[in-house]
Amino acid sequence: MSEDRGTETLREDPAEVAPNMNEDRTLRQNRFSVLISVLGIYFLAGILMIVGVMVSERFLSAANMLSVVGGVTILGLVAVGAAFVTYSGHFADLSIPTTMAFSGVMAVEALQFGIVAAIITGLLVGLVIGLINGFVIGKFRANPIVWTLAMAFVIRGLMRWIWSNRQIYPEVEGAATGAGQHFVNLYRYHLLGVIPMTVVVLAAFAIVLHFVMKQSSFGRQLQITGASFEAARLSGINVSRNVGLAFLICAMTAAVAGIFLTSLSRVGAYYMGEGYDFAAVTAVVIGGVTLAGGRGSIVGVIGGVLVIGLMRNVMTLMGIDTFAQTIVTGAVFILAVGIQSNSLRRLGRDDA
Amino acid sequence: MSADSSVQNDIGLALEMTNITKAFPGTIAVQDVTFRAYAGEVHAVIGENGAGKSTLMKILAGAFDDYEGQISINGRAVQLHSPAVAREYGIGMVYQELSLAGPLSIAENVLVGRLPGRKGLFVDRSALIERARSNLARVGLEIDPRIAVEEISQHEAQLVEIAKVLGRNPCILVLDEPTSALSKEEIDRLFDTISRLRKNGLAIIYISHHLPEIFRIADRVTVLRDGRRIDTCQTSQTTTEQLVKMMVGKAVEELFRQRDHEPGGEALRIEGFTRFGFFHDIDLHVRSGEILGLYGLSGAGRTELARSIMGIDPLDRGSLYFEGRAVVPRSMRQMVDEGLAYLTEDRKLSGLALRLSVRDNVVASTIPSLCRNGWYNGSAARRITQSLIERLHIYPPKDSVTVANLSGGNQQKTLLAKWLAVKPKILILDEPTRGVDINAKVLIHRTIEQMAQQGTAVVLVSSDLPEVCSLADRCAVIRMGHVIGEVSGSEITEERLLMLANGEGIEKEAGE
Amino acid sequence: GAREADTAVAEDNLERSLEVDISGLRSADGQTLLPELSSKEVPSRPDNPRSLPETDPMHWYDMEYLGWGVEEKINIPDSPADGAIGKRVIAIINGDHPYLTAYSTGMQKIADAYSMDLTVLSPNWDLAEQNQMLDEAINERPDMIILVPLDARVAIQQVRRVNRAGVPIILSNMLPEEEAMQYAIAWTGPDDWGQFREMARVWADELGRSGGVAYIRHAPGGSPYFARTYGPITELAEYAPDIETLDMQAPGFEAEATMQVVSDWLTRFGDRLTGIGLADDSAQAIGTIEALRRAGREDVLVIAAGNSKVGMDMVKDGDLLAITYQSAEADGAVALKTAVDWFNGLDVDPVLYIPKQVITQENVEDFMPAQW
Amino acid sequence: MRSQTDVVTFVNRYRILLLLALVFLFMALFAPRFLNMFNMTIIMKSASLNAMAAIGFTIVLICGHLDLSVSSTISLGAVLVIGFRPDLGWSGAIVAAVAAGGFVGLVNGLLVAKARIHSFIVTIGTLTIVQGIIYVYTGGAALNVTGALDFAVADFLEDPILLFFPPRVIITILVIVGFEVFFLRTKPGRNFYMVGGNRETAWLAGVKADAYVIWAFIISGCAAALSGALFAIGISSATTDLGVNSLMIIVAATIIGGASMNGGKGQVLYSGIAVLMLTVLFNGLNRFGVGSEFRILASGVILASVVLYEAYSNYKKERIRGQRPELLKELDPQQLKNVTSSLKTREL
Ligand SMILES: Nc1ncnc2c1ncn2[C@@H]1O[C@H](COP(=O)(O)OP(=O)(O)OP(=O)(O)O)[C@@H](O)[C@H]1O
Ligand SMILES: Nc1ncnc2c1ncn2[C@@H]1O[C@H](COP(=O)(O)OP(=O)(O)OP(=O)(O)O)[C@@H](O)[C@H]1O
Ligand SMILES: [Mg+2]
Ligand SMILES: [Mg+2]
Repeated sequence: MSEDRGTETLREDPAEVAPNMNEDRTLRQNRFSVLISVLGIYFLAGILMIVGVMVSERFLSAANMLSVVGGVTILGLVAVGAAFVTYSGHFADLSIPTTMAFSGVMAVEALQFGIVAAIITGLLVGLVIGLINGFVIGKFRANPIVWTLAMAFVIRGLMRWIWSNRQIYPEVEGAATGAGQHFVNLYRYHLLGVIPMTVVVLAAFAIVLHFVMKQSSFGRQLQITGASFEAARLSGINVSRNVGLAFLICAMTAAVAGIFLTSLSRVGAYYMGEGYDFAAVTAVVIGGVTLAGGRGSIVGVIGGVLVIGLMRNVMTLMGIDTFAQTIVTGAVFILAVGIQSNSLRRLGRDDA
Repeated sequence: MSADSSVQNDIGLALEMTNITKAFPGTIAVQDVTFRAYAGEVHAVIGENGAGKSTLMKILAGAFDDYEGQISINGRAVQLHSPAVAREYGIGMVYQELSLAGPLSIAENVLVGRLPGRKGLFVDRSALIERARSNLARVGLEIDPRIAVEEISQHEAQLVEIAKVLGRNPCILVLDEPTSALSKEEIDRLFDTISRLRKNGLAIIYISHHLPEIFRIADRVTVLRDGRRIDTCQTSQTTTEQLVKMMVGKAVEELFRQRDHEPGGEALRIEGFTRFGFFHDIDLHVRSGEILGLYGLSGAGRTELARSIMGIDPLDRGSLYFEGRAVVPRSMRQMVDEGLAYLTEDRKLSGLALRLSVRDNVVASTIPSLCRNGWYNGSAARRITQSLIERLHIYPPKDSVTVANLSGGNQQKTLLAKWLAVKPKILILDEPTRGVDINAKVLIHRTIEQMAQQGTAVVLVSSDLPEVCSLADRCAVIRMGHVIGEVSGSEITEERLLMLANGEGIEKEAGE
Repeated sequence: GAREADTAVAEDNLERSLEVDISGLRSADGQTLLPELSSKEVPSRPDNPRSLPETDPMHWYDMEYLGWGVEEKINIPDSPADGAIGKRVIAIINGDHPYLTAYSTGMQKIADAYSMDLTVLSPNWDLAEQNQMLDEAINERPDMIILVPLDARVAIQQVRRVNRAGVPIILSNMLPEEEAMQYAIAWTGPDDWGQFREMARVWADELGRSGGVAYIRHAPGGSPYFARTYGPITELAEYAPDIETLDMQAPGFEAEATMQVVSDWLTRFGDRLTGIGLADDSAQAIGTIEALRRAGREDVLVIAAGNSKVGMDMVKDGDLLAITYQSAEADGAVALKTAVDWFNGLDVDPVLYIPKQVITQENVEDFMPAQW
Repeated sequence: MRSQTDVVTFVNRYRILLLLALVFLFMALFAPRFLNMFNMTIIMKSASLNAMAAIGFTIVLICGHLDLSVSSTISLGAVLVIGFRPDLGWSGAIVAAVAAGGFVGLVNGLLVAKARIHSFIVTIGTLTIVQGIIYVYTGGAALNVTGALDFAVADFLEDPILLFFPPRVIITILVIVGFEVFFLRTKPGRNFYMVGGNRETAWLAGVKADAYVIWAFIISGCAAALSGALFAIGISSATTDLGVNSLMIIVAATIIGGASMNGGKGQVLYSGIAVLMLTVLFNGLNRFGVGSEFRILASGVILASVVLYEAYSNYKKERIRGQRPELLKELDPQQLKNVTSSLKTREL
């Protein structure tokens, strides 16, 4: 019988076995992976900037930079909200476009009661849709993609039925109160004459939502919910509430974006916002918010949005036609996400 | 006794594994193990949780392609780098954690990889059903093979798993804790099958925590501890005491606690607790500073009970008193706020968010209290985590490490840390040391005791007999969803508990 | 006996139909619903148009003068010549869009005037759906089918099918390929090429016949995708050869996307960019104007197609230099009126264009309020 | 002895068939000019496009992945078959088009199974890429063929030959049934389900999970391309965005047809029937002369109720999961009545 063997095993603490193993783990992770995991999408943004500078001397001009940002503010607004849905481990909200359109139309309808009423009404639409999505998905655990798709169908159908496929005009609806002009200007206000207000609003949303995600009680709990729904539930976290809130935030930002889009387009119509759902997912995911949930940040998402803007900008500057642009965009998307998730895996940060 | 004292003549040497080593990030699960099995023998492999039993056998089943050491089957050296290859060599293994495809029918799960064919390509439905039926019959499971696996209960699933492997007519059969979640009758039937197979000259490797089972069916037994083979001997020439000694090594002393304090007032009482079909009319109580053991064969319904107490699962009947005050468990959040904590039995699925850092996991249940008017206080979280890391010797001692990269033991410590962080009045632990290495185990035990010392009421759900016996002040035994006995103090012995758990000797029940 | 009675009824119906007076009808913008249709002189076809350079108007001959070349039509049923009143017509448009809503309104006005039974169906831009509707329409055997093709080339087979089934069909709004014309009684709609040529001249004059222009294109596929880009390009090539075409992009009908493309142009071409031509005067125009305003480049002259309310307002505000007047209601009305003429046994031209006008700040008031 | 003779399971099993019967009955009773041979042909024809494309989407879903690229693959098939017609002739063109679709699938499969990028991302990417390629190939305009022979072929495909089934429909049905049989009855077919049901199990049983995932995507690509191609031949032309509206319908139909986003569940036949059901619905609504908004609305309502129903039945299943019958037998009968129990779904 081997008593001594026994004691020897006891003396050898597995903690001592561990160090060398962990060291060669860290050795194995190459610098590139680390770089990616730290810089994330801003790595790609940097590359695009360099290309941009090489393509056009005017690239770095304030005007161009503003136009890059200005061209993706609405997308940005949608994305920072949609990020919460993905972050919570629920992929995407396909009802975003209809939410945008609906809030816009309702806002225009409400213009007769003044600009404030209009905006509130628009936001209320987001609130209601968000609550419905949140409740059904958070509480009943319905599949997010399919449910939001169903929502999209229903809302779009209703809108087109109610307004019988017509589009409505803020200037007309708001003529009485004169709110129409204000509404149209919502998108067009500039701070200090240069910085578009939309950009400021986006910045505000981004900052606030960033802290909500990283620093608020809700955000921290959402992270765990996203990373492992069951573990979160069995940690005493109110998972259905968190998931619900995530969809609510998404719908709310979509509503805001919808109001701005309507203000920009000077018409409220059911077809507003088409394509913003996938566009948002794209931005969110290349921004480093993994579909597995619980990882990523609003800072990253903003990066993703910027990259999309920069790509369009640089490619147009290079004179690449629309068709080639779509191809490049798709390829870059897959590549960017592929590299990111791959380096995460290398660093052992991800099982996905 | 020499390394392999029990070697018989080398004829019929079915399996020889020499100097096998397998490491996982953070742990060395199996270290330099040599193992032999002969045709026509039942060879038991025992050891503490986390000793490396499953890993060793998974290597044999070809589940890992990065093991070190040589394996030879029937004298031929082989490389078992994939399950397919292993099956070629007639190795069949019943895995500890079931591996069945929920949405598919029982029949297809039983015959996966070897569906009966008509004209080569096509599956022969009737043959499929018939074969499945006959395979299931061998383990005595009478059930329509067309039912989807996700519809059936765990013990049925367990039997399906066994039927699946037996159906492949392996010449080396590995059973990794096949009896967990099985009822007594089912176990008996299984053992008959096993002895029949042995007569047919199979080499059967049998992993179990239930020593009586070992003595009942095993010819030889190999003891693993902390990834190493301690010894192999004839069951006939050994005793429970010897085996236990080999299994736990020196740690035995450490396990015996010094009872130096008196339990305080009643902390938790449940009366007539019933969830139809899971557990019926459970009456229990635990006093602060007391450790109440909940023993039962796995599948007895302890986890269900615990979940209902915590408000995770619904409750059909019964009342719960928290410090004398009636409380209706509605949600886990509510019970946690009340001061209850529940360490779940499955750390990987329901315990930890593996992709997050140690810190994020440790504070998971504490977030609200870490927030000043809604905003999260990161430095406080870091402080708390650090202190717990030190207290539990979590390695590596960095709160930013991703939990997935920790060893099983350290993962389990992290899980425990999460619940220590909430400073609970009542701590329910479900299999707190499952699959953790010996040092972690000792440390966890010490911590549990400390908690008790400081007046926490502890409910210890465990299938690990030594653990229950050494830690519990009182121990209730649950069988088939009923409390069938309660023993306390010196009466708490492994034999007593096992007998109760297996439904024997209930007549001389020890209540209070 | 009975037959004479029938013919009697028919003749009576024909008389009443011919008497109906629709000159009083007006569209929402106060214009007469059915003005004198404008005609177009057709040059002779070059041997191989496609071989010519894209800047040569003749390169696009087959698209621009489509339908005129058709010598003999294929098994067109002869007109019953028993009057339009009470006839059943099914119109299948290509999708749901404010323009097409107005289009349907115009059509309905004619239908009411002749108390016809008109159904307008919309496949919502789905080709499979439109085919299904066509089959359904054939199945109902109406007196006439009016089709707004989703795509020029797909139209051939679509029209041929209806023709095979022996149901008379009139094409409208979207130009089909040449072959389609031989199966249809007629095509009616806007002269996209023509009106863009007219507008291009106005544009060129304002540009001082020099500078650089870029184009935001229509959605790929339909005839506007080419007409609204190469109409002006070819016209300018002759009328103002100094004007340089800088770039053309198709960001779709999306204000924000268009805005960014234009901004990018401004960065890329700077002052070389003096004019922008748009395929749509709402979303695209909004985006373009917004981009110009932000860059402080109000000097860039923008022209666009169509007369939506948004576009008209922008012409009024001087944001847009010019837009084409393309009366949606007239578009619909003409299609059905052509059917009426056919029912009434009159002979109809193979191609009928609704009048084209250029709307600028001067005359914009006459066209207010907009139809859509 | 336990068996599955039980109303609930029956309804769940044949849900889609019941739905179809219901919708059809309603339309037959109330929709004007609905119930006639010609209209049946119309329904069959317009169902074929998405029904065949749904095969691929379903099998990919069964393997636990998503293929959003079907819509542009449909367009690709259509555009290529017309584009290649002049050089390769119909048969050659079809082969080429389907091969191209298969290639798209292969790329998807490799990126998902080997590069281990999430299928949702991969296929959103290829969705746009393929669309772009189509635009570059066609220059944005639709393609068409106008030979008398081409028209003859088109007419042959589109006109009924037996009952109200035109060849294109018959081909679609054959392909669907073929795949249904393959997936339900053959060994490799079953392995697709096994891979989706539990990758681990499949792997332990020596089933090459990756290979099956890749094949699923290839099949998806081919099916989508083929359906697009046949449709294009039927109208002797192809638009660049033929498939755009298909994706959402296919997703909806597949889910209504009983496939699950978690994999392992679903049948290509049922997905096809779900498409048919939606088509009957749309056709009927057209007969009422209502606008396209009602088509969207109706499909939305159906999809929503199906999703809710599934969520609810899952919730109920979870409640009784792992119940021990031997324990339930303790309860007296009338007590058992108001218990959601697994006893009811089993006869002991
Ligand atoms: N996949 C894995 N990754 C990392 N560590 C692992 C893995 N599997 C097992 N381990 C570790 O290897 C050691 C041995 O695990 P193993 O499952 O073989 O123990 P065991 O003897 O089967 O325990 P039990 O009796 O609880 O089944 C444990 O420390 C465990 O945490
Ligand atoms: N004999 C059985 N018949 C039906 N279901 C069973 C049986 N044994 C266990 N189960 C189910 O398997 C699961 C495991 O049982 P549970 O975990 O509640 O008991 P336990 O004593 O905690 O077992 P463990 O020690 O594995 O945690 C439960 O869902 C239980 O309902
Ligand atoms: Mg084990
Ligand atoms: Mg348990």
